[in-house]
Amino acid sequence: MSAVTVHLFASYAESFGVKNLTIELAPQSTVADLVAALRSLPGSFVLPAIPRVAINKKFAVPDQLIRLTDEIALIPPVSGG
Amino acid sequence: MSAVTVHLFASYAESFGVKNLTIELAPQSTVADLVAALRSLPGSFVLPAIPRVAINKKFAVPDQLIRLTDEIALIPPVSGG
Amino acid sequence: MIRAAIVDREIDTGALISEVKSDGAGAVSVFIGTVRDVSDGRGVIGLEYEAYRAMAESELVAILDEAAAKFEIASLVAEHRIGELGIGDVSVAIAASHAHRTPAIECAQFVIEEIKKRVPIWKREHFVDGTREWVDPTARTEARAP
Amino acid sequence: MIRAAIVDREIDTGALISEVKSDGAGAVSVFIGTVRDVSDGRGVIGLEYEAYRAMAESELVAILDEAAAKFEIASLVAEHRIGELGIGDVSVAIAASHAHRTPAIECAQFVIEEIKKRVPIWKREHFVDGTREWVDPTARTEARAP
Repeated sequence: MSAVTVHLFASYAESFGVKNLTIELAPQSTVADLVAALRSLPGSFVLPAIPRVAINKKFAVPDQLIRLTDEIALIPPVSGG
Repeated sequence: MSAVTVHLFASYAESFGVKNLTIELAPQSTVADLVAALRSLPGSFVLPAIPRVAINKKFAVPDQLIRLTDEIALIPPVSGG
Repeated sequence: MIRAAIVDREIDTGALISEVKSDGAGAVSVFIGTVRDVSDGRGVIGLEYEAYRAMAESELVAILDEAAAKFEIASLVAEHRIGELGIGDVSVAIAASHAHRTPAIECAQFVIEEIKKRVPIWKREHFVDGTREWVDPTARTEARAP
Repeated sequence: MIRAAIVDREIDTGALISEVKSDGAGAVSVFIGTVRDVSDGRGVIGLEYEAYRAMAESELVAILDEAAAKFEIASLVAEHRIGELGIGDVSVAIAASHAHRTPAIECAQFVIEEIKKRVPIWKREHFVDGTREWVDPTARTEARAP
């Protein structure tokens, strides 16, 4: 098990009550595994069926592997413009 | 027969060599009659098959009757913008 | 607020934008036409616009009225410049505001398309080779500019 | 020339327009998003934008690169403001220039649509009744603003 930091923004930060979460992940974990782990936390009701996740500032797909050095962020529905 | 003044612009003024033409028209003449009369003049080669005519600052249809008090203009293909 | 004008001075696009902005409008769409240095493949050093001014003004007003009704636009202004213009000068500017973006964008586009179809204004290009020619858009080989 | 920026100061739309103008471009299309005084039927007194700034900048650059390739655009700039904004303030501005009008217009429209889909920026509205809420565009009853 290793810990990764997940950055939260806007409504997600509000719901989880923090701007960053530390999550323990097994080796070879994917984005989908990360999302599953997040669902056990208080405030996770805010997450839609398939939340958008960014790895190293790019949108990631669910089966993408997570490396310990990755910059990980959960992306709420965007509302810029 | 009565005379009406026809205003010319841009390429039409250049081709006819004047900014205004005086044309003799029979009573009850239409826009189409006016165009037919114009075709006998030097420079009329510039006119397309159906030149646009404006009566009192609005585009006119070929069978529209011309009154002596009308403001009449020939409208070359527009190129504003 | 709807306003149309044929002008023989510089067009201030910033002023047009300010004019259509409002607290209820979330989107402003602006179209600006400028004088290009090339036309139909030939070098241009400037141009002049002639208008049948009274009719051009009333046609422009008619276009804006149609556009405002079609897109439920509250604020729409357009100015077309006439006279002698240099390369880069603004010949036409349109600004439309709306609560939402799609009607604002489609409105400004509609207005420029209609201007090019039916406002009695004519462009005479001054070419690098010294010749001057009235533009006939019905005879162009290139996509119509701008 | 392509330029994208996330800024925490006022957006100068006139400067953006000047930036994309060129002697070869006959058309400039501009889209400006401003803060409305009403949202989803509720009175708004202001709002704040939060961004995942580094990603927002790279996504905005990616959108402009895609747009420039798709519409063969030479000059395209976009700025999105973040932080606290008041009613009428410009939140986003896009300016695109092209030899011809249709690609310029479609390019600016493409960019605002893509920004609304995938640039990680979030809006929190400050309502007249004192509440503050993060906007969820996937849950709106009204057409999305602006």
